[in-house]
Amino acid sequence: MTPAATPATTPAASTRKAAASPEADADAPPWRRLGRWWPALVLVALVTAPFSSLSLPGLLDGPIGSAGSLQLLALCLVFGALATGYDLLLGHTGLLSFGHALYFAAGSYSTELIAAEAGLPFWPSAVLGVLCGVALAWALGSVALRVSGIAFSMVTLAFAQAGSILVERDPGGVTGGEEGRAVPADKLPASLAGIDHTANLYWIALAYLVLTLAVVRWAVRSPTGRVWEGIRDNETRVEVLGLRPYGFKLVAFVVAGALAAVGGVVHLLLTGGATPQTTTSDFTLSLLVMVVLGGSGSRWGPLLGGVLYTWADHRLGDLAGSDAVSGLPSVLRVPLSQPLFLLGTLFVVTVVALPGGLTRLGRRPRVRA
Amino acid sequence: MATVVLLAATGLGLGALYFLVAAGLSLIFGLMDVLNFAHGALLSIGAYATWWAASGHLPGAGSGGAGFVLAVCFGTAVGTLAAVVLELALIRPLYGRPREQVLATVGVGLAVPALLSAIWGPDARPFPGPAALSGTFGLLGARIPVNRLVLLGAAAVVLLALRLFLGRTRHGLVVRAGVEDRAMVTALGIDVRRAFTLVFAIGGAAAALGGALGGLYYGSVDPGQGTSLLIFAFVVVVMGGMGSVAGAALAAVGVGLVQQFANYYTTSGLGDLAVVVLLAALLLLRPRGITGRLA
Amino acid sequence: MSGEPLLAVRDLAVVIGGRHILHGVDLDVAPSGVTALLGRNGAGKTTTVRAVLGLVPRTGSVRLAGEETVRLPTHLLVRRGIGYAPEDRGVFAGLTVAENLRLAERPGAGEPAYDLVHELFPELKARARQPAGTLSGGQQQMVAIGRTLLNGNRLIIADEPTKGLAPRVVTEVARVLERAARAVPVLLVEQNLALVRRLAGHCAVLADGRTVHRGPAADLLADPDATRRLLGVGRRTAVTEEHPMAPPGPDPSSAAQAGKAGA
Amino acid sequence: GCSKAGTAGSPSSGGGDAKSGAAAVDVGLVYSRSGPLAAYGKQYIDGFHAGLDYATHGTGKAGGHEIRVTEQDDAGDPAKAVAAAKTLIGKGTKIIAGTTDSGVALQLAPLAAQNHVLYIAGPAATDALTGLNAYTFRSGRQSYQDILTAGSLLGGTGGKKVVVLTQNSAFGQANVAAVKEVLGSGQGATVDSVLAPPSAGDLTPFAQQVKSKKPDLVFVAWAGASAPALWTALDQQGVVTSTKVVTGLAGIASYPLFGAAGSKVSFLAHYFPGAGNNPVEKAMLDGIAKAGGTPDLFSPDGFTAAQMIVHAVEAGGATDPAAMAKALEGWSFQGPKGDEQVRAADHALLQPMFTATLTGTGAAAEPQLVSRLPKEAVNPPMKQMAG
Amino acid sequence: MAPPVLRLRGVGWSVGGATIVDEVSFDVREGEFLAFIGPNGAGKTSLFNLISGLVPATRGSIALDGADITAEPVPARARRGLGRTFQTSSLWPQVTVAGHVRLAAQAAAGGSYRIWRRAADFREQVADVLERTGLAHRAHARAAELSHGEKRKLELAVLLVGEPRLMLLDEPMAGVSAEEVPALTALIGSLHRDEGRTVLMVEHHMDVLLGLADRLAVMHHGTLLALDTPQAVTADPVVQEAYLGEAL
Ligand SMILES: Nc1ncnc2c1ncn2[C@@H]1O[C@H](COP(=O)(O)OP(=O)(O)OP(=O)(O)O)[C@@H](O)[C@H]1O
Ligand SMILES: Nc1ncnc2c1ncn2[C@@H]1O[C@H](COP(=O)(O)OP(=O)(O)OP(=O)(O)O)[C@@H](O)[C@H]1O
Ligand SMILES: [Mg+2]
Ligand SMILES: [Mg+2]
Repeated sequence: MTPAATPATTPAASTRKAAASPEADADAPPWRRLGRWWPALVLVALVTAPFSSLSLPGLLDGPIGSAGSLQLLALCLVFGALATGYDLLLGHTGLLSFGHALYFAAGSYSTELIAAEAGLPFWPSAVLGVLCGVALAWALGSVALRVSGIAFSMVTLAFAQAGSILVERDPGGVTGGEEGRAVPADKLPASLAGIDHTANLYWIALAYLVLTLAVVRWAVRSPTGRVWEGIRDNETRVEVLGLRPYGFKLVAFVVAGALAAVGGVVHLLLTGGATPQTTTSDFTLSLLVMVVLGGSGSRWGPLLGGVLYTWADHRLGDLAGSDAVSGLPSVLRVPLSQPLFLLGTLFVVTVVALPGGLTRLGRRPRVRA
Repeated sequence: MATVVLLAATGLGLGALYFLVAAGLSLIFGLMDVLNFAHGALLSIGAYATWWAASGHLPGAGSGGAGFVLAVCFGTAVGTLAAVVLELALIRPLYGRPREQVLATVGVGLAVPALLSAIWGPDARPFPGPAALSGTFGLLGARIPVNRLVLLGAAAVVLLALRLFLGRTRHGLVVRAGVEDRAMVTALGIDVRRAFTLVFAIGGAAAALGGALGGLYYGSVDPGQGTSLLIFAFVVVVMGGMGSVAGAALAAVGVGLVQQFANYYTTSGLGDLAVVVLLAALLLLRPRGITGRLA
Repeated sequence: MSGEPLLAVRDLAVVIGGRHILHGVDLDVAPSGVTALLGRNGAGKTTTVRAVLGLVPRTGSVRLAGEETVRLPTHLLVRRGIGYAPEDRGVFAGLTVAENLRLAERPGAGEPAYDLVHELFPELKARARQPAGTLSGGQQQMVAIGRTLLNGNRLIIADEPTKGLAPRVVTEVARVLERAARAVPVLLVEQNLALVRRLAGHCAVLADGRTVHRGPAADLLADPDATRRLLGVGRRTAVTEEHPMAPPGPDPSSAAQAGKAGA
Repeated sequence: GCSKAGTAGSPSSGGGDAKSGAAAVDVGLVYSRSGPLAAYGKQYIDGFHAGLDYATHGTGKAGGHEIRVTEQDDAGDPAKAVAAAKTLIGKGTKIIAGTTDSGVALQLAPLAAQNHVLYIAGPAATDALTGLNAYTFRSGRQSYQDILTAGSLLGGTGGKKVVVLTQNSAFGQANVAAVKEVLGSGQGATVDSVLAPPSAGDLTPFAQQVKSKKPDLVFVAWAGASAPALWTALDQQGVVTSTKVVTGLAGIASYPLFGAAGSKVSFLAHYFPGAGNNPVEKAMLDGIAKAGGTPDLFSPDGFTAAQMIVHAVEAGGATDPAAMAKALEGWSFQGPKGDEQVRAADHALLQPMFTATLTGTGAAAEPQLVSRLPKEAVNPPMKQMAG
Repeated sequence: MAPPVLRLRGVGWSVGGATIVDEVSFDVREGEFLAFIGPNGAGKTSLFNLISGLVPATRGSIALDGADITAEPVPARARRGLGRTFQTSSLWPQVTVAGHVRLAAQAAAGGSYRIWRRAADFREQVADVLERTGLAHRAHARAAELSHGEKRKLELAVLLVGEPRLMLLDEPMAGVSAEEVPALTALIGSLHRDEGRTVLMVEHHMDVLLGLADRLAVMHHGTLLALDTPQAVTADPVVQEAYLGEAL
């Protein structure tokens, strides 16, 4: 045995250089490097969208800058952001929560309630509403995270279901039951009420998206983000390093819950009301669908999935009711006239044909090369 | 007294229905690790097929006697077939990617009710059943619907059949091993795909039977029926301990009784709330469910 | 090599996720005795074995007793009489020991030889009802080897079967393999050269996904220069200075693939 | 080209497209073409087209203005409805009609007020819509009218015991409240209620509970798929034979769902084909049949909406929703159900109601008219107009 | 005299009616290298599980630096400077090799819940450890893509970067190619000899142990059969019979 003065180096290390080295980026052609700026370009395009009178027939009903299109775009952005936040749990921490809808709904219901019943102005109500959502996420998360795996999923489902039932039962008339609650017109800031101000709503939605992307990206690259990754893959191993997974998971849960609560407030603004549909586990399920559609665990996947899903959800109804469909023979027409059928089928096809979601599409060829 | 008897008897009936729905789910979940969100869809397919046959579309089938039995068999067969198709088309290509498998079933769970409602309309359709089953019988002063007995009987048969299947055949073993490490099972010379398909088919058959008898229970079929039963089936499966069929039976009875009594005795009918609270509490105290099988 | 090889692997190539792992492996398993597959960590031994069994997508030719099997699904190939003890042992953690063994039974292929397995590893009989996941590392290894011996296989493939076994048990396993190899040819992946020396008739050495040497095991192990060059053992000082495996050795069998090298 | 934020595509106000003073009027219909209430949506839209045809005398024009109808699917989802409405309003639509779902209607109404467009709600029955704002009207009945009709079936409720059997939801609670107000404080009955959870699978115990209260009248307000289970339970537990049971008659598809209980129950009816028995109804039935549809429960809601829109345009002009609203307030007309009136104070739609029995079972079940209550007999309580 | 780094007194663990570890008592001095041998299933890994807290001791007490840690959870013990590797590789399949080491380095630097901070870089530390364990060329491969031997080395690298004072190594050499065994042996030896770390190691490679261990512990049926110098232990006929058997 040699004296161990020099660190023992295995011979392979020095001679064999890994084929796929990440430094390859450095000597990439200039357009590649420019390609890295595309998010900024997209952002500029999104910010200026309300000024555009460009028409995208088929994609949008009316010019981009029209109220209806902006409303739809804003909804797409909100759900893109919501899915991105949800993926913090699903893709980055490996927590499959079936109760994310609850925090979204908490944000929108409590904001509406505080504004309408306590009579506070809208923005303070919104802050309080988000705090309510955060508190709820904290409280329920700290209980649910005592178990893990499918048991965690089921406990979150149970909580969400309980929340949904409570909202439906309309205790003391506060939730409005299945009719939900509409924001009284006088409670909205004047700059947000009315169709002429849809662009402002749109910008709020965009700001929410940017906020979510920033928070998620930051969080994932933070020290905590690394721990999340570890927890996702093997929790015990994280403990052995001296870290308590519980706390980290709770942070993920609360951050995602807070983002959802903010989303709830934006949604409240956009639709003018809080609706019980947003409390159901179906709603969480649709978040799940969005995330997977785009690609769980990737940076842009959930956003893409959320945008596409929401767009399809709104526009497939038009397709289903269009003349093109009504002219078809009944074997085709009957199923095609159901937007949910189209959506479900689309989703199944994506899951089966595009493992890893839509964002994998672009990456595929590189793997083959 | 009569009220308690009535509640207990109908609670048992409800438990039997839950078990019928949960049995297949539990089997598939326990063996294949797939939380099958399309289970509700299979249920609805079974229910609609039975309804279609029993309302005179299938020669020989009808709403009474042997005709009704034939209709139920037909519905179960159609549901089984649907399960096989589902497995071959969606689950099989996604082996080794459990999350995607679950999501594919979510998609099916969305699409099938929409399709049913496109074909037969979103409204409930009356479900033809034998007149003999529509009456009641007296028990300690309570008038208990006869069809609850049918449900209890069917649940017992399904429980027995599943236990035999799991205890007496190798398939259960193969599938459980296959979920852990598919490659290794094939490397032992076993065609694991066939076993998976078989298990899925059995789960589908149980779902379809549950759907057919659920139609009898509710007196109608509608596209959303399966999906709305699904959530309680989940509760039952999870409470029963992740795929233990006997555990599911126990949990189903518990859930049925708790729900029925809580619905009646709490002022605002908190039965379903009681059930989900029970689920949460149980999981927090015993994360592995009543029977404590591995999660 | 005496007689037709039982298993003849030619030009086996494997690409996973865009990464070329095997570039062209040639390998013959003699119709009797033990054939050893050697090479340093990451050389591709396990991948070779898995590719032979069809557990990873592969190209090339794999002939079992003259029959081409590259297109055969794994379970059918295995049913032709292959017992496989994988590197990570492949025990089903959630199943009991008895269930693990029961899975290896092959209906219609004769009585399973439980007597043999229990005689070799009495532990397994005593622990029949214990979940295999709670077995000690060595006990799991016994399950894995036991499963290959249960059926009258024509070929046993063992990937580092003695890893993690106590010395005494290693000796025992060596004896088992020796005994088994009298009846059934064995393809053995092994790091324990003492064991190779004792058991193996022939051997093949892999490096960087290629066969770099084939020949009688005794010859290789008797030649200190060759063992140092091919396996990196022998005089320690030499190892750190000069990479023993690149460029691919001048082995005639690998000349055929020379043109296909590189990604 | 660019434009001011958020205004792209909206017609330039005071623009030159008003050719010869008879520009087309855009009417947006937001209703459930798909989703859980799609069947009601279909009835509504069929009725609307028949009504438009009738009210414009087949010309499709009101006061010289062509009525251009755009249909949007809300799938029963308020978010979609709001998006659809914003699209329509953004395109310059001044009149919006539709929605079956009360939740959706309640979200659309504030939107209409904010943007000063006329909104005529569809079959959504919630009383909350009445008097909600100056731009919101309704073309269907509201829960109070149902309950007043039920009260009439009791023949004087004073001192009698009424039990409301319903679901524990906003819909059910509203019904209980309405019964308490109308039959309890209004007519001196003692009102009790049995609330079943909306998702309850087994309703036998609730039937039992109702029976044990020994009521003189049971008012059943039930929505959703569990109706057959409910009626089976009520029949099996002998409720329908031991007391008078009243419930609302829903669409044709629901007739068979009452099973054996159907013939023992008294029905109050918003509408069923043949109930109106007047020329307008005949026009509606013919119109729907000609277009290949089937007249049903909510056909009049669509039909009346069209009548109201045509009147609003004829009397209030094509551009100013406030004037249109003014024109509708207090308007009396002959609708498919009979004499109807838009109450000026709170925009309630006063209309006749019906009572009926069901004969035959299964597919042969059919309602028989028992009585026709004029609109005065079922006047909903007046509400203060908000905002 | 300073208390021993690790002290076990009458430690036992039973599960499902079977006693897996029984009445184990020993002390480990600062800087000592204690090796464990014993037949398969003797309870060596179980003993490591007890010390690192993965399973709770059902009897007896465990003390680290004089502090009783018998009831402490795993992370708390790790924060006291106790690190281990696993016999069956237990890694994060989707995380890269470098990512593993980075996370371990970060954990050793003290965990934090702050999410608004960029992860501090441990670049040099990571590069150094990868170099030492011979994994530098695989730094960007995900753990799932590693060969068995590479995984063993990664286990070791994750442990090393945390610089724990007390290291539990569970068969670090199993599956490492013959060529690399000497290098790894030297590495582990240097930890002990040059850096003064306390090491407990289970290994079936006797030739490796004989060069490294100060003392050799023999486990059998859950009990400590012998604890002495390597020479004395290997000479023991009982050990030879029960464990070593005849040489190959
Ligand atoms: N699924 C995979 N994806 C990517 N690379 C892989 C995969 N499996 C193996 N490899 C790589 O292929 C090479 C060969 O691996 P293999 O497991 O065959 O080596 P081995 O010779 O068995 O090594 P060891 O002695 O360590 O077991 C290694 O570099 C490994 O990292
Ligand atoms: N959860 C459990 N239930 C039952 N028996 C168990 C459990 N965990 C471990 N055992 C048993 O305890 C014994 C000790 O196992 P352990 O893993 O500690 O052995 P080991 O000495 O590390 O052996 P090896 O050298 O083979 O790794 C084994 O016989 C094992 O089967
Ligand atoms: Mg290997
Ligand atoms: Mg061990």
